[in-house]
Amino acid sequence: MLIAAAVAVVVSMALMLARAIMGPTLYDRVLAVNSFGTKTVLLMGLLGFLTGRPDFLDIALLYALINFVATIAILKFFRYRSFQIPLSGRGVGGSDG
Amino acid sequence: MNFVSSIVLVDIALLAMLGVVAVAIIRLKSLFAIVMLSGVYSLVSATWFVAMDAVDVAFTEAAVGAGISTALMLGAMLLTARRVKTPDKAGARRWGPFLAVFATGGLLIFASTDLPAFGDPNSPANSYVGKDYIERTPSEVGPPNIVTAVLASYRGFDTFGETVVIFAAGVAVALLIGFGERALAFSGQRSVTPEPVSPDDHHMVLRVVSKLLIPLIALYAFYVQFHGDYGPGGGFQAGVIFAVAVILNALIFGLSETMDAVPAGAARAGAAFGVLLYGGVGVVNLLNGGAFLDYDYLFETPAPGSYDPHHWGQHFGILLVELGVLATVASTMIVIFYAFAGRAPEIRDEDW
Amino acid sequence: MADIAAFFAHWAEPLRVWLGTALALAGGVLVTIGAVGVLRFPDFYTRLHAASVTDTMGATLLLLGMALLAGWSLVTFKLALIWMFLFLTSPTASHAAANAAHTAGLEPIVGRWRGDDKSEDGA
Amino acid sequence: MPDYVLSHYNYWVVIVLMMVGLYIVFESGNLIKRLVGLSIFQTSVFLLYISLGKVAGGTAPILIGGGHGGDKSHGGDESHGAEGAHAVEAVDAHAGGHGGAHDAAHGAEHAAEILYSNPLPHVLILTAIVVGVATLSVGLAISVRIREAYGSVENDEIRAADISLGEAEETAA
Repeated sequence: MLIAAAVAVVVSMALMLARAIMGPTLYDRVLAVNSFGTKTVLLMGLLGFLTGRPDFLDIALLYALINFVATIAILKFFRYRSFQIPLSGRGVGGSDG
Repeated sequence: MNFVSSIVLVDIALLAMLGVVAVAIIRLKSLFAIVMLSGVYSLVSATWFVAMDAVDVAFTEAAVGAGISTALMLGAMLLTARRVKTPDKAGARRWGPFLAVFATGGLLIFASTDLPAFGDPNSPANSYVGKDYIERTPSEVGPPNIVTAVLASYRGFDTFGETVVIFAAGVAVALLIGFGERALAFSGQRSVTPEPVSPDDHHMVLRVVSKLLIPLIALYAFYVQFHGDYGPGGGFQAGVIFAVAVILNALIFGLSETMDAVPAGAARAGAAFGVLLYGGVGVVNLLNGGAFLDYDYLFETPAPGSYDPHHWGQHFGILLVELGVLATVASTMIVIFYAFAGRAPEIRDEDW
Repeated sequence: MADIAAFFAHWAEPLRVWLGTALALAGGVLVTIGAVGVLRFPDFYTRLHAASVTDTMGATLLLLGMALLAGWSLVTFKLALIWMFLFLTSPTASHAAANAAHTAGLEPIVGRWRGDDKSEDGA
Repeated sequence: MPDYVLSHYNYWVVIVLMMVGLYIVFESGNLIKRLVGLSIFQTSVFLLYISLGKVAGGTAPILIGGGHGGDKSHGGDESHGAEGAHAVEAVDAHAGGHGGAHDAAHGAEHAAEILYSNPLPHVLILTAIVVGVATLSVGLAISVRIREAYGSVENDEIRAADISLGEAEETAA
């Protein structure tokens, strides 16, 4: 029955992919990609159980650790237009939508 | 042969997703959306690699795709443009690429009929060298992870070449867009930040969580490095993960503070040191009478006919070589990120 | 004593497997429901709810189910670590996205929703 | 025919992805988008290699149960082997309810010896991915320099600037 759970996760990945492609705002894309990453972690864990080897959990663990780096890079990109200044500073402001 | 199983189902679903993402990228004009979708593409392909038993490859793709490539693409976009301009293309320029691609694709599909069936254990690719590596690794090299054994020992010379390529790419980026430090010094006014004005700009949650996670990511990099003989992992993956930790630090706490913690000069020296360490291990083997990167000669010239069941030479040779790879990959990625992030953004408002 | 141990050996094992599978399945269903919500909800902020809340619960259920299936081993520890990191990073990323959207001036739809929202990134 | 499709569809998807990448490189005038197309092209090659290395019913090329040729000196090795064996056992224990889902686990149990997928393509692609991101960043750096020199990363505008510059030089000479 674990395969049913894997299929459910794959279906939710497909739905999330549709949102990532459709947009409409860039924040929807960010949200969809981030959620897609969480589902990837889960699917990798399930795949490990389906194939009977636990080595894959290391990869899922890595994604769980660093998947939000991209989101923060995007936040910096739009809010500060620079990777130099620290996050606590003042942003460029709401010209973007 | 018929092996419709869960893995084949997952395989088909993931490949379909890859196709959808790739086709969607053709149509998009917002470079940002393109970068987001290429992040999704990387996630899907990493999962597919897991389904195809290529756990080490999946590990590398995960480390590269989740942090580094998105950060580098966005860093380059800060310095170039944010949107694709849409020039009106005349008939030939529009249909020319399509026809060329269609013809090439048709030819390739025609050629693909000669490829062995998917999953065939007796295909030429799976019969000779690959099988040999699997059978001989336990008695000749030692580590349970055959990929590490092949990477660092059997094909050590090849990997040395790859390491040098990565080092050279880092040098090329530094030569093209500078080292980052000087640009940062010139844009010193930008990095001195004014007091936060809006409560939204404190980002307390992000800073606290990142401060917790950055050391864990760096620690995980070393776990991946030293566990690489026994499970998926190794110098390439660990190097990228370590660089991700530094990049996250730069994104949260600013570039100049990160350059205080990991100086750009140290990163450059580290990249060179890694290549030197790798090559040095090979030279030591040469001096002991063996071939280049033949780790059996690492400590001494083995007596003819002797067999070391511990494979200490191989063990330490792989360890040192992987350390060299770690130093080069991590340092090069950091140098590249510094180069992109340190250059002052001069994007025009009409391009934004 | 011996028959208690036998009882456990007889019943605990199937129960563990059944419970683990059921939890994993429930997690999968929950994740799918959340994804449908992300696809169908009208604006960014409502979609954020659908994604982040169900993701956290769905991931918890799935990982708990997998941990039950794995039994008591290093795998369980790794699953617990994954759960901990997801619990830290997933809400953080949602927070970052919501913060970015809010400070950029993306307005939530207030009142009745009529038709598609107009704010596009022009993709 | 279904067997043939099932044994070759991977290659077709790889070819489609490769052509999509090629089309993006040909069609788009934007240098950054072209680099993305190039990396899609590159990934399709990765997929081809890994497809060729997959062995039906095989498992990841990490030896189960150590495989040190009688070498007992590595504690970490033994614990890892135990972990791998445990997982296979755990899945097999309740594989009855899951039908044929656990091909690898079944392979491990029923085959005379464990089948491993081919490690050689994995090694080649693993290094190629990291080299790929390094070369991608070189491409991005060149784009940055082009943007600073020409004020654009669009192919048409760069060419127009080049042509007008050449004409200006010709009239000057």
